[in-house]
Amino acid sequence: MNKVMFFAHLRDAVGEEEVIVEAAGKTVAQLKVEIVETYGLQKMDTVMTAINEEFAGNKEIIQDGDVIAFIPPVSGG
Amino acid sequence: MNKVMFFAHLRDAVGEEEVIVEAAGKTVAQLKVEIVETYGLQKMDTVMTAINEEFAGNKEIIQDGDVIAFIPPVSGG
Amino acid sequence: MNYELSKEAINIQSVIDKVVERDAGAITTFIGTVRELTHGKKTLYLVYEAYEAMAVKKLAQIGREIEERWSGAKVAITHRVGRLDITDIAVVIAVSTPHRADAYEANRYAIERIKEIVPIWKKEHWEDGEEWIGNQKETVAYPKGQPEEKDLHE
Amino acid sequence: MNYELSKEAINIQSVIDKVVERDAGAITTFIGTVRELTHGKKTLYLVYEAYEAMAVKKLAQIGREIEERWSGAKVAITHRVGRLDITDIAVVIAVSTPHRADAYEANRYAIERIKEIVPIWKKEHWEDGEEWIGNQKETVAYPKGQPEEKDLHE
Repeated sequence: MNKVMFFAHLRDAVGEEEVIVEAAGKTVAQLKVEIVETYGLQKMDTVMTAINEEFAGNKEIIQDGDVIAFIPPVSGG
Repeated sequence: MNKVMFFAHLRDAVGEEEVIVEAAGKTVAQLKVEIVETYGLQKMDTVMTAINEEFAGNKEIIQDGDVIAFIPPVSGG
Repeated sequence: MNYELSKEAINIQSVIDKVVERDAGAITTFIGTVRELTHGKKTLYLVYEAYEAMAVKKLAQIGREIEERWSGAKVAITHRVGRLDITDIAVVIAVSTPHRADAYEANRYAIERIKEIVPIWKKEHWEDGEEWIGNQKETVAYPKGQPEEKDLHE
Repeated sequence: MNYELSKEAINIQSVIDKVVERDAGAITTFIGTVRELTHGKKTLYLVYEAYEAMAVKKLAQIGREIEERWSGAKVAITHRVGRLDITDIAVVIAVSTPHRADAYEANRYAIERIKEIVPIWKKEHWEDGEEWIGNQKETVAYPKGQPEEKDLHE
């Protein structure tokens, strides 16, 4: 099982702070497609991904237990 | 009459914080030569001059009542 | 504790105190405050939200990058989260270095990196609405779903 | 009172407070502290001396130069005089600007100008002696007895 976290406008669009999904073996890109379809999002091209609090590329394969966070363009500072 | 002020190592070399001289009509350069001779200083090439708290060039002519300050290379900050 | 998020007002002096060094002659700080007008639009207040655990890690990564790049540098960063009013302090970055040119450059590097890789978001509230602000640097997005390679690893 | 000499310890926050603006999003500070080691030599303490009236004028001149060059900038500078121990603060420069790049550049400009035109001198005291420090910028001297033309007039 994997926890998937959403932030900022992405959380507003999804309507959830986090969800639990079964993503082991999938790539980040595959999970993104699923999320876009499930929640009717427009696209996630500008959204970065973190696995276990480190940035991860679209090709990275998710392991069981990994915590996934989708990170819209940041605006701190 | 003119007040002439010395600072930092120049004051140590001269042995006075300030002296009163008659410098009206002289250029800054002429006054420097006199000071070097009077106090046995090596040279004043690196020393800036202020007249009435504003920097002044060697060619500037001193007026009666002007306050002259000799300003060695600064080291604030 | 040199890298923190704070729900309370940031005390500038306490951030500076973390980087004071007997052999550092120069300390720069950057203090980001909430501005009333942006592109002529009047902000009422802001809310900052963070992915807290990762944000602290990324602030620490920026500190390490600076210490590698500018010899002898020490860094402390505190970023506010929650609601902020006009002129409130959003972020304080303190950098000490032996020589002053480095203190400016390293500090500038820190704020630019915060705007690239630290998961903190700002929601602006105006009289007629509110919006999450993103892509402040107005660069292109991340077509590969990630920042550049250098950002991936600590 | 944005340009001051101080015989007492400088309160950083009070210098920053002078430049806080509702429309300025960025404040930089430069804090110059007394370093223990310079070129491997151990400083015990320093004494700063100033031509006080002129020094305050020249600090104000630097502020005006910055406000002309960087639109919307606000500047405050306090320089300490008298005896300072290791890690004591010698100078605090605070600059606020609407945009952050300017706040770094304008602040850097201020410290460089202080080292050129403000009549303040530092005497270093070591275990084996003392010396007035000058020509920190290691530029050539002033063969004409003055800084460059631009420095002459406010």
